Amino acid sequence: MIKRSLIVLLLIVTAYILYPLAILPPQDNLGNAAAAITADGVTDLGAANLVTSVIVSYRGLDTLGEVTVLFLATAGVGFVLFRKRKSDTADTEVPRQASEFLQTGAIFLWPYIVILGIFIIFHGHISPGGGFQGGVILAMAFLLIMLAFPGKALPEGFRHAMESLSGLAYVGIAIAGLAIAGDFLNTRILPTGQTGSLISAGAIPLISVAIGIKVGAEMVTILAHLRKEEA
Amino acid sequence: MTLVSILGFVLIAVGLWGMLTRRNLIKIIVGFSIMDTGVHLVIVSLGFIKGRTAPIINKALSAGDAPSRAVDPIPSALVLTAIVIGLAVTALLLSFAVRIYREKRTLNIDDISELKW
Amino acid sequence: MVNPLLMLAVALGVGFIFAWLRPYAKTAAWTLLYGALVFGLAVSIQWLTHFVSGGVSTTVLPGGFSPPVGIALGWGMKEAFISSIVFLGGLLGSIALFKTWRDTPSAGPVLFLLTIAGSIGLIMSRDLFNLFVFLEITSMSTAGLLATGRHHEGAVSGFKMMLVTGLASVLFLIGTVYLYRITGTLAIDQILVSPALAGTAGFTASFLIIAAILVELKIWPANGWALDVLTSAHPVIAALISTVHSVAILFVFYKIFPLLPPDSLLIFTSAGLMTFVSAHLAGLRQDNFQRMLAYSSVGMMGLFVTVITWTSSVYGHNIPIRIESIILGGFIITHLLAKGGLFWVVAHFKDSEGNFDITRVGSTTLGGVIITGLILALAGLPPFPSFWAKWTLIREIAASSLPIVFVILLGALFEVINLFRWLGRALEGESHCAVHAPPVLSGIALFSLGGFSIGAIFLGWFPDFNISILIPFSGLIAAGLVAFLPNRIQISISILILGLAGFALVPGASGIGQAYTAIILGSGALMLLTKMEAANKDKWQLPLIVGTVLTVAVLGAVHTALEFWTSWEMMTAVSALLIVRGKNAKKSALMYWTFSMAGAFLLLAGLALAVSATGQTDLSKVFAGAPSLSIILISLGFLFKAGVLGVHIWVPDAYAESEDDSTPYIAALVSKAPIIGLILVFYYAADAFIGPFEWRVLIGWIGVLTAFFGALFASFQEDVKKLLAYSSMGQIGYIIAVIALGSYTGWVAALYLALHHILYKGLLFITIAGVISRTQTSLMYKMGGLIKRMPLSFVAVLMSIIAISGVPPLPGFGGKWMMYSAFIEAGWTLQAGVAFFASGVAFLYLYRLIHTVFLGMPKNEHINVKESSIWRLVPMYIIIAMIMGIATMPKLLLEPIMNLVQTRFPATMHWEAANLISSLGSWNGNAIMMVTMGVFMLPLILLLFRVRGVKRVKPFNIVYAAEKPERPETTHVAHNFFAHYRRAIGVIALPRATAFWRGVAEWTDTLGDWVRQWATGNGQTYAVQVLLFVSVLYFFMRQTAL
Amino acid sequence: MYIATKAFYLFVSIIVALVWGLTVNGIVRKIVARVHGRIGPPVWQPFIDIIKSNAKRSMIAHGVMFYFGPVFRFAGGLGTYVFIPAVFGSVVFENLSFSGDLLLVMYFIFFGQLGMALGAGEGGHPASAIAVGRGLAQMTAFELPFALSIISLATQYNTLSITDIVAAQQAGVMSWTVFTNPLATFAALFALLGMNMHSPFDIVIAPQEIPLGPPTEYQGSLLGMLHTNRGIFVSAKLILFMNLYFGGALNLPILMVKTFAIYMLSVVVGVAFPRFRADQSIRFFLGVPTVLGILALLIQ
Amino acid sequence: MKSTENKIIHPLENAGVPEDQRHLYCDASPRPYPALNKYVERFLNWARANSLWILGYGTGCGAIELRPLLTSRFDISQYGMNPRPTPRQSSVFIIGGYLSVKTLKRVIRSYEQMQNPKFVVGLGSCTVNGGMYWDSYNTVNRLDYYLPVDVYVAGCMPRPEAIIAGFEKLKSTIMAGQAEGANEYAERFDWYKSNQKKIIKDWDMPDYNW
Repeated sequence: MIKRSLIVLLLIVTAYILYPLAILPPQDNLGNAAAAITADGVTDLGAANLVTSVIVSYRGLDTLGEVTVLFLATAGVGFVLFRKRKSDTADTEVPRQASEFLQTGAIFLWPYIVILGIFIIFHGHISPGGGFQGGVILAMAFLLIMLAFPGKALPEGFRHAMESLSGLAYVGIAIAGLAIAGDFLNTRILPTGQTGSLISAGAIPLISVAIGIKVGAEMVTILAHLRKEEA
Repeated sequence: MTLVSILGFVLIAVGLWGMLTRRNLIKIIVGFSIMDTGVHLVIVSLGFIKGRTAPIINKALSAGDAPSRAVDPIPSALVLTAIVIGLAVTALLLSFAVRIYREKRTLNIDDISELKW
Repeated sequence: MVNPLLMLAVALGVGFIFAWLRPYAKTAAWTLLYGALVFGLAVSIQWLTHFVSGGVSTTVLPGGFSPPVGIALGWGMKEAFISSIVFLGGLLGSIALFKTWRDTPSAGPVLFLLTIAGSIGLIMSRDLFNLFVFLEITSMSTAGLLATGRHHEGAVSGFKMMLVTGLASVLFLIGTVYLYRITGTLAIDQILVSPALAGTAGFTASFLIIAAILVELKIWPANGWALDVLTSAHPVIAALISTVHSVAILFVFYKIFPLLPPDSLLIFTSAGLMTFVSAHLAGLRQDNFQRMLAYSSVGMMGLFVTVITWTSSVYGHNIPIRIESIILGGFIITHLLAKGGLFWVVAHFKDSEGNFDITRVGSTTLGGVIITGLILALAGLPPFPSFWAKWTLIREIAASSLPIVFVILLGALFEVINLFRWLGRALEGESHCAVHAPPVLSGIALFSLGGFSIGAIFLGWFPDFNISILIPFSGLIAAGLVAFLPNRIQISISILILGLAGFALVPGASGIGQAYTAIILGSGALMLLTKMEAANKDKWQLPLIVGTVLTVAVLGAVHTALEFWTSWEMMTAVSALLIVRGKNAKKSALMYWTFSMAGAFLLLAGLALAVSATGQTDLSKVFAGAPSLSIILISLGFLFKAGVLGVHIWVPDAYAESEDDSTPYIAALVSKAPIIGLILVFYYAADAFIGPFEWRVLIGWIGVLTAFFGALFASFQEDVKKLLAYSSMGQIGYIIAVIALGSYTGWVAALYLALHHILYKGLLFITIAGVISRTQTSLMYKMGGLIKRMPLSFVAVLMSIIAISGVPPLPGFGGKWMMYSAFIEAGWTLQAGVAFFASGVAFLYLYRLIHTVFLGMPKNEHINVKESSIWRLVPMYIIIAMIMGIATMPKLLLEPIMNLVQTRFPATMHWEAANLISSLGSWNGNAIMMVTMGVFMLPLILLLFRVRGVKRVKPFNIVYAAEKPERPETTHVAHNFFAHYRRAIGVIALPRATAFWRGVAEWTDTLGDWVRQWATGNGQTYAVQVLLFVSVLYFFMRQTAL
Repeated sequence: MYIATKAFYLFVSIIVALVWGLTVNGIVRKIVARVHGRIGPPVWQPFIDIIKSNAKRSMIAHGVMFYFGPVFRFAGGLGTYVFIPAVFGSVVFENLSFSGDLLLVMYFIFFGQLGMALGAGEGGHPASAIAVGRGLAQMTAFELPFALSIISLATQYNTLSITDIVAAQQAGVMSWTVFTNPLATFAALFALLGMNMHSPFDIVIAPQEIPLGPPTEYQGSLLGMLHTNRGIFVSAKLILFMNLYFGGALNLPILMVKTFAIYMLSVVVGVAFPRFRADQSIRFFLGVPTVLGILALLIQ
Repeated sequence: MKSTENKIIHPLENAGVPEDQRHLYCDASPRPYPALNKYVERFLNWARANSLWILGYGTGCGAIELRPLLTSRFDISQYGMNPRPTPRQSSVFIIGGYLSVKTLKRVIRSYEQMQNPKFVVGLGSCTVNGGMYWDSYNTVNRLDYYLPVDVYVAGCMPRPEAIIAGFEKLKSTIMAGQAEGANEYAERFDWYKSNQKKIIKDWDMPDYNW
């Protein structure tokens, strides 16, 4: 009871601390950074989606870190849940079959979801979307399969290769930026092209692709790890 | 102060309450997630300017108009990163919970305090 | 120059592909892994040398956009230094982990590498949100790493860690976005200059960020999670978290704390201090070494926060680079290598069940040396970097805030007590433990630590330090290196080392110091002869003895305050190690260590205060201009070390429990260190010690009371070594009292008494050590009648007790005569009375000593006891010859002493032929010797006429009320010899000081226990604590900021 | 030549002191006997006792230190005496007082006691050790008021030289220390009671309990030497007190009168009081006499 | 004189003491000490006679008669006599009455610990012939079988005046140089010892108590 009251008290105090922030009036003008980006973003990078510009290029290092975090989560989950197989019984146990609705639906929906994912990845720089969003959608496609057909999954080796190589590709593009344009993660190593067209915005689409593959592969891996535990 | 930010702060409070009072590890993680979502809402709310549009240059928004008509793109970018990170943290927390349950057959946080003093 | 971001990129890239590559190309994968670390290290060091040689800091802009739109990464000397540290720690850690990694999943090394990469990001990034990302990278990767080593505790603590850091990161995130909202940028440098920061919202947002970082920095009381993490993690991982990760976060703190107004710095300083003290206080109660290290790590973080915020509050943003690099650099290097080294030691010696027994570490000599070095390095002892850091830090802080100095020193005291306790346990392993391979990696760490330090000295970072002060250290090592040679060669070499040191040190010294150094070295060499007797079982003993003698001797050859402090610390450490080598000496060595360190810290505080107040480095000038308070502190430090009444309780145990062969050095030589210290202080400190009250008088009273109680306690001892220990305490008391007189006669008496104390206390301990080695007991009532078996030893003891008691004609009388003359001259008549009483009481223990050991009834078990070996007898009789020589011609000795003292005080005594005339009376040592001989010979000759009729009878031929004695044990009056005296005035000899200090210890212990129970082990509670910490901190901050 | 003369003077001085000391002993025994209502031994009985002891044909010794004990003791008595100037202004009785001052005398007293204690210790008799323990303990106690008194004197006269102290008291009876510094004098006289080991402070040699204490194993010539020492040591102590507190002596008769009078003090106390236990006597000396001594220091 | 000095004195067996304690006891036999030059000896005997220090052994009833001697009624201190608490320093041993076997042992030990010359005075009939205890199973009848006695003071009990007379007798004997009991004891040591051991069955002392 004391603990509860303490927590209530602490929440009130926290609210008190946060109060000066919460009452800030909504802004009606862009801050320095936002103003500069909205003004020069298109000319700088050639990407129509300024949010993607920010994600991939202006604050590309954040994103590299973000990808790393996701990768870490994958590795961490695998590492935490790792156990030496005691016997093969766990593997030979036949998992419960999913319902027919799910199975049929999955087979039906799977290609569309994949296509949607790829679309979102590739159009991240010109419309809402991007590597993360698309990657997650891709992962959902495979999740659907995993739910519908327990025991079937993307081959582990393939997933690993995707994870590693896409990550390497991201780093490689970043280093290429350093080598070619003199700045790490500089996306202007390729021509910016016509804003709004698919092939534009320098290396942003390439990075989006790398991110998309990586995110997709990692989400699948995390899910695979967690699912394995059920058995 | 916008409705979204208020909602965000309420979620933070709710999540915090869940995190600090629930005994079940999974519920704690859920609390964390709620709190995280609240933070994301707050972040998003900060970038929003009433009457403006998304910062995507297309037919609706020309490049020249962007500074005066687009909302702040940066919080959107930040929130994306924050969401992914939140997801990663949640995943890791869940895997710890799984591991703890596997080895101790309990999900009660009071039962896993043998490392003390 | 390589772009520093490449380090990060390479690490990330290798991290991404390692797991995939490993099954296909094992060697390539490992090469890449280690290559990435080596690459990073090389790049960092390259940049570091670039910056050290004058390179300008740069800013790295990934993507090519500068703030506010892009992210700016800073890259300068500090960053390069920290990143070198990070890569070095990572490299060493990964080497230590290689064996574990070989048969576990690839995630381990990957997470490890990414922790390093994340830390580099933390170090470089100057963008708030970017910092958030890297914070998450490091905390996720470390949390994942906790699963290394298959143990569910890792998962539990990982959960706690994620919970708390998750909460902290939410705070951080809210603060970050609101700062963005307020200032329109995320770049720290731009936020700092933004006017919007000043408002309430700016303050709150900044506060949230910094509070989050403080939580990540493990600031008390929000650090329970960190303790659990560091306890449960694989030790190497714990080292990684505690060093690399923490240092990186510390650097984040360093970057962002200016967000809050400067007035709040004191709050940070206090929080840091509280962490420092509470961690070490709680550490006192640990019986798990790794958890103790965890507390130590947490404490270190507190100290870092203190140092950073405090220097900033003093110097603003222009902290002198040398101070910053010595203090922070020194501590960080030590933290990395010493604490890391200790964690690696744990990893190295853990058995398959995960149990760690610290005694295994000491099972080999090398292992013992390594853990000793590491612990000494961590404790801030010379020659390790933390020593210089400590000195500089305290000196700097003393200039402005003495209370902080005391708090820091209190925490440091807890820390060193703690560390030494574990060291004692580790060293026990030598005797009863199977041999385990020494931890080579930690040894390398230790070696490089020493290297850093020596390098800094050679670089001239300490202009007030002469490298010759480290001679004892090299002597110790040299003597250690020859430890495998046959005993006698080894001892000859040791004596040679002492001689060489004498050649190196003595000419550089001057005045009293010179004489002191020469005398200490000479008597040390003389005493070393006794060790020729038998081969040494303990390989440590001889080097430590050489080290002890040298460190004590070097005190006379110092010129600057820093040099003095250095040699003092070396002396403390080496003598403590010498004591801990005793069979059951763990506890007493700890007590010695505790009191010595307490004294040393008082000394440090005083010296630091004096140095900063005078702005001088030269010892003479420092003391001359020192404020009264510093003189008081310094002399208090010396009094602690001297074991005066009140703090004497370490004396008997330390002497009694140390090896019999080591005791003479401690009793005769180490006890002189505070004496020379006091003399130096009062020599140079003109009249500063007459402050608001007569400090001298107080010391004088302490001195005589020490003399009295020392003698009284000695009278009630059953253990011969304890008796001698209390006797030493008493003799030191006299010397202190006469030094405090601050007069010509007093000082001549002090030097004379000190010299004699060396001679006869050395003689006594050598002799008694011989007796103990023959009789195999140190309890006096178990001896008796040994005069028949060991007549030469008897004569030696007889000589020394006559000398101690001050009975003419031996030279002790001269000392007493000058002492009383000095007291009466100065008008200290009551003190003279107490001193006289003390010297009367001294007769009690002296008689008891010689009676119960040598006279009375011999015991059956000692029937075949032999005289001490020739190697003992020779030094004994050399000393006796010296005593007799001084007795006959005191002028030879006194004239130089008087000339020395004359440089400070106008002479009040003079010679008329062999007659020493004081203002009160005269003393003719020569004549007294002759007269005594004469009056002794007269009756002797008379009696010799009758010697023919004398029948020599046996011990039991006594009149025993017409009975025959039953057994020697029941006939020998020895146990509780002065029962009647105890009954008369024993009430004042009750062990009150012991009770007092025991009370202090128990209360401290209880407090520590209470503090450590704060860490309940419940992750949720930790989260509540974090919130509580943030709330409380907020209200303190508000007070100052708004 | 100087040395030979000095040696001769010294010899005379010692013989006089010895004879006087033993005679005083004899007189006191006679007086005590008369107080008891007895006839008492002849005055010269101490001399006969010494001759008789030396006339013992056989002797035993427990060891070298046992044998040296009386030598130390006697040397201590002799030394104490020769460092004190016996008669003020006399060449013959100046002794060897140039060797040192009051402190030397105070410490030389210990010389004999220490040696005796060692010899007694080697004797191995438990009673000896017990008695030595008591003696030393009691000594620490009575030396304290004595030392305080001496320190008081040293500050009063600003010297530690006995000759100078005596010289300072030559201005008439009222310049004696006993009148100029009565507190110090009384403190010292209390101490003298202890030093003389007369009742009530004779627990050390309690004959019935611990047969004579330290000398219990001594016999024959060794005992004779101890008895001889008693003569010279008593003289030395009394002369010291006379010099310090009672104006010294200008010639031998005055010396005899004064020393006899001082000795009578402890005799009177001795026949009037029963014996203290060791702890009682220690507490006694640390009580009133010490307070007197401290007052003597503080009042100056 | 020379002959007695050079006489080889065989070490004593000391069979009565436990083996591990024998090294604690002197194992030499006593030896007689010859008188010095006649005139010197006469002077010394005068001193001995006028400084008789008494070791009182008061287990018998005779001891009660010693008290008046020491106090003001008779005051033997006027004759130079004095009680001493230890045999080492005493020269005359007063046996205050009958001796049981048990006390005889102590008497012998004390006597042997006195230094030469030493004298023994037997008080009362019991020391002469056993007196009223002549047929007791546990008392000694004749003291001089076991110790050389210089003077007997007969009576049961002898009055203090008689004891003083006995001392006067002793004094004249000493002055005459005839009180050589100590030497006699040494010379006839074996005889005395065998007599003593005959009576004392549990002989647990060294054969000669130095």
